[in-house]
Amino acid sequence: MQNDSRSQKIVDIIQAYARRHSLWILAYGTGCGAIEIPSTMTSRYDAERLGVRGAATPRQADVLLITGYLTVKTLKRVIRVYEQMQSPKYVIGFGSCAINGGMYWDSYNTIKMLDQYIPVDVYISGCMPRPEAVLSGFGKLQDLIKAGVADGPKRYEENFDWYRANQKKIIKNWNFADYNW
Amino acid sequence: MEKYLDILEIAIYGSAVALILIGLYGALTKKSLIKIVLGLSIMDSGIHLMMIALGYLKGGTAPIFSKGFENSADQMVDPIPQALVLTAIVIGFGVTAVALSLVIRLYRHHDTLRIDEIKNLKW
Amino acid sequence: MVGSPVLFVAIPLLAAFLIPLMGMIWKEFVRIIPGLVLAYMLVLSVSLIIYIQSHGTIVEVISGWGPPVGINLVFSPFSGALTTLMTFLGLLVWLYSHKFKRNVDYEPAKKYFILLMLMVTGSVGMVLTGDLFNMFVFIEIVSISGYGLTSFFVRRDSAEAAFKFLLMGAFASSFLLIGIMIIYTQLGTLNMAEIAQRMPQMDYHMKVFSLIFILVAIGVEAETFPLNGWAPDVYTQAPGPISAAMSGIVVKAAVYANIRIIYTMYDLQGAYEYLLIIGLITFIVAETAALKQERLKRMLAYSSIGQMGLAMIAFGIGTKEGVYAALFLMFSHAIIKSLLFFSGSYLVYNKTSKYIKHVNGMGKYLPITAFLFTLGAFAIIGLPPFMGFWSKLALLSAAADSNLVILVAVILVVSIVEAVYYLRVVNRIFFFKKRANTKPEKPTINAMIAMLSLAAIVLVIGFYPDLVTGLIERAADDLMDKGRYIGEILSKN
Amino acid sequence: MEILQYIFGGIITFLLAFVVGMTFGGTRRKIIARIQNRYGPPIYQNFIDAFKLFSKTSAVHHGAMHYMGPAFLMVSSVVSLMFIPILRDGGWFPNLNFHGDLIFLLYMMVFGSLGMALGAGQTGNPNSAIGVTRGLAQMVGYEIPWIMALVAMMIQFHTTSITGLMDVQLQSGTWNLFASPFAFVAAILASLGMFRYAPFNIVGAPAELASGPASENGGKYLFTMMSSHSVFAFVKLTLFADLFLGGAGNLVELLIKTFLLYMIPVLYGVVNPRYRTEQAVRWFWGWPTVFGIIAIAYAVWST
Amino acid sequence: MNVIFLILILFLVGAIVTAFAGKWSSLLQDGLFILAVTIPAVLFFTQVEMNQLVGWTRGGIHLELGLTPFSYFFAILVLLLGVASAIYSVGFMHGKARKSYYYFNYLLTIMAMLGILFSRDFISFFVFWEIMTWASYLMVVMNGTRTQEIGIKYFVFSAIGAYAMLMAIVLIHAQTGNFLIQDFIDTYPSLAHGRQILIPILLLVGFSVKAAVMPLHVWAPGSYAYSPMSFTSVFSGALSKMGIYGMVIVFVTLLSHLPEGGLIRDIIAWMGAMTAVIATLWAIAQDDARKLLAYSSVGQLGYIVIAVAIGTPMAMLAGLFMAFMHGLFKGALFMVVGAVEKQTGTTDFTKVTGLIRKMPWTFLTALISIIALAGIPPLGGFIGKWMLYESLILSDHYLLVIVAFFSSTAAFLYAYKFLFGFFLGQEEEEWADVKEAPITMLIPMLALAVGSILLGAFPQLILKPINNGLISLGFSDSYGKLWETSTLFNEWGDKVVLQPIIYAIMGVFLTTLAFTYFRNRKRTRYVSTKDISTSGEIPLAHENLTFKENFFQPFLRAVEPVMKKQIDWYYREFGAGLEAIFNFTRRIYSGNGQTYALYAVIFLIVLLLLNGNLFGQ
Repeated sequence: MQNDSRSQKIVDIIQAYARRHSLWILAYGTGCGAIEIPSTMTSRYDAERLGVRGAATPRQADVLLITGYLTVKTLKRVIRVYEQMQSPKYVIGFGSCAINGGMYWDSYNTIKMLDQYIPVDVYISGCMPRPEAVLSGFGKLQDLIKAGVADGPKRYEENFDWYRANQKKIIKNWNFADYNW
Repeated sequence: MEKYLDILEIAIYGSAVALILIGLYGALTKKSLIKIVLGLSIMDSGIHLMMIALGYLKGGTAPIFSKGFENSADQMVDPIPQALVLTAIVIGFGVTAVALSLVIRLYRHHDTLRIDEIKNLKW
Repeated sequence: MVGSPVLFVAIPLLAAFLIPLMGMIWKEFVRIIPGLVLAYMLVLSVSLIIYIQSHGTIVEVISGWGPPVGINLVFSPFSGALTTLMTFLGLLVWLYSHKFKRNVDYEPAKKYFILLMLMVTGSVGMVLTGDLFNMFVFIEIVSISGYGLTSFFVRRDSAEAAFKFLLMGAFASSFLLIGIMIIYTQLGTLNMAEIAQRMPQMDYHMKVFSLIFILVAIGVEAETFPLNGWAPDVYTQAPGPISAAMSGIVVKAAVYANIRIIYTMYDLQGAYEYLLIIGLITFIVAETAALKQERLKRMLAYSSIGQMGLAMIAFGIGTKEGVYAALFLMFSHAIIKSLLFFSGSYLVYNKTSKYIKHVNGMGKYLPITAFLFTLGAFAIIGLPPFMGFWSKLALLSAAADSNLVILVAVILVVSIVEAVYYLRVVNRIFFFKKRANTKPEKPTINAMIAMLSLAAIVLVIGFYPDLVTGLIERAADDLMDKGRYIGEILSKN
Repeated sequence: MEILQYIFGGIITFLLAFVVGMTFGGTRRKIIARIQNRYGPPIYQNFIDAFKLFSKTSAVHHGAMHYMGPAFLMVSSVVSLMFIPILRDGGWFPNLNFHGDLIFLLYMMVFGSLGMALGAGQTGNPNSAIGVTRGLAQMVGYEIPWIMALVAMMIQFHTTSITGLMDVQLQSGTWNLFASPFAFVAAILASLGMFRYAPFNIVGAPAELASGPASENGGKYLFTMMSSHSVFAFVKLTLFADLFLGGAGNLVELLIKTFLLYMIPVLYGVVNPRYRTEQAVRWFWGWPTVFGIIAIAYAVWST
Repeated sequence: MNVIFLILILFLVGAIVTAFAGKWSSLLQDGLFILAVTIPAVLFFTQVEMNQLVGWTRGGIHLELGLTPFSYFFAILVLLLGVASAIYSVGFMHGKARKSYYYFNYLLTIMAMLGILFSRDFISFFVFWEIMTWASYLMVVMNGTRTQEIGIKYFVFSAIGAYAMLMAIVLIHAQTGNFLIQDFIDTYPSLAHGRQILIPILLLVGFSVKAAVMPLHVWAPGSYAYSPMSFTSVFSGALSKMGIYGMVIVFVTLLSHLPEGGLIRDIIAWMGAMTAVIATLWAIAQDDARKLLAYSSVGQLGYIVIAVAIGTPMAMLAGLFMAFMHGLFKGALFMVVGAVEKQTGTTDFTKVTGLIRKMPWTFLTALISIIALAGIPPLGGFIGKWMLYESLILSDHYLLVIVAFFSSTAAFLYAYKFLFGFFLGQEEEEWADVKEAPITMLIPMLALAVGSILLGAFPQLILKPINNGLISLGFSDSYGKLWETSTLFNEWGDKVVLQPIIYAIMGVFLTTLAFTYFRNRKRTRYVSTKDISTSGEIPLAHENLTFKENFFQPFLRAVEPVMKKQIDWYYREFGAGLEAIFNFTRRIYSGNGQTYALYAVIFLIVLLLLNGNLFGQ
């Protein structure tokens, strides 16, 4: 993307267009937010018209949806899933639990600040957010992609040590290999 | 005399056959080893008797060229059956002896003389 | 002429008497004399065979009484071939048992070798004699020595086997006597050639009766079907070499007698069919009975019976090819079955019960013996390129030439059964784990020589059957040519 | 020069197949959405997805076979495409189709699946292997009515060549759809399995097997798979059109015919749930095979 | 001494010498073994002249040996596989028990196969046939596992076949008076009709056993699976082809004179087809590589039998070509299994997974051979399959096409299972130390695989010898007709069109690769098979998630009705019944001496009663 040639620019534009109109989501349905995703896809809201579509595995997905609070246990899986996804990849934090712990703010084993562990692009507020809010969240993400600021993987790579330190602080029995960039 | 000889001949043949049948009966139905050996001997005797009888010529003489009988070769009884029977008797004697010795060993080994109990070897 | 056929009977008989006497001088004579005698007989028979090729059949007249009155011995190509085979096997049996069983010391060895000599005498006599009653005598000699040898081992069930043999043998001798008697009353002679000559004059029913009595009587020795109950027991209980001698020498002699009577003496066509049918039944029953045997020697015994059935079938075909095949079968069976008995008795050496399961894993401990047994098994199944194949081929070919397609099929089907039980044993020898309580026993050197020479014959004939086919062919010619037999003997008068 | 023409023609054919296949796929999504009373994605949505996948900047592989699996698939599709007569008279698509041989094509069509299956196998993902076994089983299922239909045609017209079959239709003036209707039914029923849409989508089996063989494939792998599936769909549809609908004289005709044929599995699919594997296999050995047998009997009878 | 004798004797002497050389030095033994195979092979290809007859006499029977063009084709296969597998054996048998035994039987088998091909009379044919049988039998039981079952089964079926053949041979002898094959072929048309039918059927039964045709095939899976793999590649690759060799001769020279010949051919073709289907289904159900390949061999032989039995010029070419191809790829596949067995100690799919990165060359061989097996273009397997289908269609055997195609499609299932089972799937800790097979094993494997590729591009290499052979048998010039009848071959006369096709495929393949993959090649990372998307869960090192149990269960459930009982079962029950009857009949020998005596007397009485009937004059 550092290439300034004209043809590269055109490619970039097309790429950005394609990326924002084809958001394959991997819904990490940890909390009550998981129930909102299906209704977002149903005929009333029809997220597919935006190019949003479910992906089966992390390898195929573009967007990781963290739909609710994360515990110590689930954080490990989320990290793994995030690391298995292929760049460019985006993370949407979903509901107040993902933002600051929400109603579990004082629980001993929930994660309060999601963006300390993985780079989050968009938070959707609400407890729970309605499908309309979810759609607007996707819209926001598209805007970010268009603006070229949805560069989660880059941030993650650059601040990898910090992220990993944070992650290891929470997860005591760390038993998987460091991500091999 | 003729009639007497006829009767004798029939009697000899009859007794030979009877002996053979008795021997067969004994050897085939009796369970005791001794009796079986006895039956075999009896059967042998019957056969020997029959052979002698077959070689017998009515009114014949012994098949020996002795004085006074130089030219009576056609008067003599046939010598060959007699020779055969002699041999056969000897053989029968040998067989019986072996049989009895075997019976002794069988008795030692199996503690019985019943042939239907001596069936270690079968099928 | 290097010797007379009389020697075949006289020398072993003499040896049998001499053995105890010489044994008093030096105990080893007991073991040595039989070997010398048998070796001499072998040399004699071979040289006689060579002699008769140029000079024709030898008819030896005993003590000056010419046929048909006196007793005569006939050394024809047929009987000569069998004599050679028998003396050769006798020699091997002697070699095998020369030092066999370390526990056999002087006394038992004396008995053993005396009886063995008598057995050889009787068998060779049966083959050579031209006189019916003389044949009876020889059969009895063989039988009595057979009873004795069967019951040789005291600790086994050998007495039981011997008694069964004796029972059957006694019946057989009675029947034989009756048969001979009928012939004598009808024809007034006992010389086989003359009987053959006069046979057409005989009353038909008498002819048939006499034939039936004689067939049943000799059938006992020849192991035909309903009369062979003794055979498995005897083979199982007799010492290994004696089993070999039984199947290789005695039974061969009996079959010879059977065949000589049917082919030469009688002119009944139905007798051939009798041979065919009874041979087939014998073959089928024996081979199927062998399938599920648990004891090795018993299995071999049934196999032996089956092979004799096969030989009878071949004789029953009645053509020259059939006779050729039958003789070839007898020859190969004698060699192979001896090999099997020899090696088999070492494979199950130490056990009195001699179960087949005791051969498990012996291939590792007794490699050569196991190999020889396998060779024998392969040969007797009829696998090329071993000897058994050529004889089986001759038989099948003879049957096919006579258009007996069904017979060929039946023989082949039953042969599969035969293959199965032999291969089961072979598999056990090589591929099963040795049972913990069996102890392998190395064969003695003389036994090994005997086995190896048999194996060599199996292989050599397998690769080069021409060594014997000429001989057998001449023997077959001789048997088929009834008129010449009669002529040669009666011309001695 | 001829070679260049072939290469150029091949490229044009490929582009055509790619575009048509992708568009048909988008249409299918749209149709499904409309049936579900949704607005649905645009028809060109598949192009966007493909391009996005193609422009992914990172990729992982589990080994050589995984790396090459999708390429096998692509090769299979392209080679099949090369052997299919696109138009009756060649025209713009002068490829190897004059050799067009049914048997060769049948084998060529499974080549890619096998390569893909190997790639899927190497990932070590159990879902992939399960999907592959299902796919292979289903393939054995639908091959029976399919080959029966083809054999029926071969009996009827004595040729194994696709061009031969097209010529026959051209000469007689009737489509094989009418000349051998049972074969057509059998082939169409088999095609339901070939397209792997519901109720026969047991291979990918969304929400059951993750996405089956494709579980570990993202980015360029998925792009390759997607495009070769599209090409493949076009190949199959063209084959059906050639065999049963008399081929096509020009592109418009081709598009209409293939679209109509495409609607059969699509519409059958949207109203059906998913079969289990053995049910699917048995289904193919039921009525479709009966039709196949009837087709053969009819063919034997009519010749 | 004639060179044919020399070759056979060299094998024989080689066998004996090799067997004993092991006493002194293992290395010497290996060297002698390879020499004992290669020297006769070289002699064969350089010295043996075609159609030269050597006569000799054994046991009063005139025998003849000689080489015909037809047997020359099979001899190529035998010697090719023989040499390849011999080199492989050296590596495979290294450090194993019974090496001398193995070498001895191996050389004998090769000798017997060559002998069969040299034989111009029935007796030497049969002799060599039986030597082959027992030598291979000894190989089957060599491992000592299930000998009483597998080995005996093999031998019994071989014996059924061999004895059927022997029966035919003696019947032939009864008709012609000698055993020469050519004489019989000449006199065959003048035989009585019953014999004309009976003799070919008996011969066909004999050959069908070795070719593992349906009701007589039950020996094959076990025997192929339990003999050492290095031998099985010859066993399945070349030895089974001896049955095909005989069948072709019977079909061409005998059945073509017979009005009923067509019917017999059809029956055999259908038997072959059923073999192909059933064996393929059973192959799918196997979890052991050896058994899978064994069943697969049976199935593949089924195709060959179909082709040969149909017997049109093209079908004949197809059948023999497939026979050769089957030798190549199945030989290579068995070698692959042997290599895996050697390196891991097991051949069970459920135990071994993920060897692809440990044994890449082995995998490559397996891949190429499997592609050839599945009949996927461009390898040689496809050409054979394709000729088969085309000839079936052209000769109006449409149902056979369907059956053959079905089993060919179903073959993909086991083909995939084979590749997946060993090489794909997750890489396990247990097999982390597995090394690639030694070079002596790799070279022959790869050579055979290259052969498969080569024949895909240049099938005429082997089609020409086949055609020469068929012409010498009195068959029409099929090779010439190939260009007239075929749609795939006939484009440019004598050149096979497949070559440009193959180049096209390769080109497309390479282009695709370059286009899609070169672009972001740098950014593609390798990740281990533990790093898979399993809902974020990470499989631990000792956890193996590979899907391997009940691999094709859904499919097997679908075809369950066909596979309820193996044919094997009927044979087993029949055999058990027979044994029970035999067990009963031997109770005739009751053990009671008196009973035996009673038998004698009863027998005598019966004979006396029957006298007039039995001994009627």
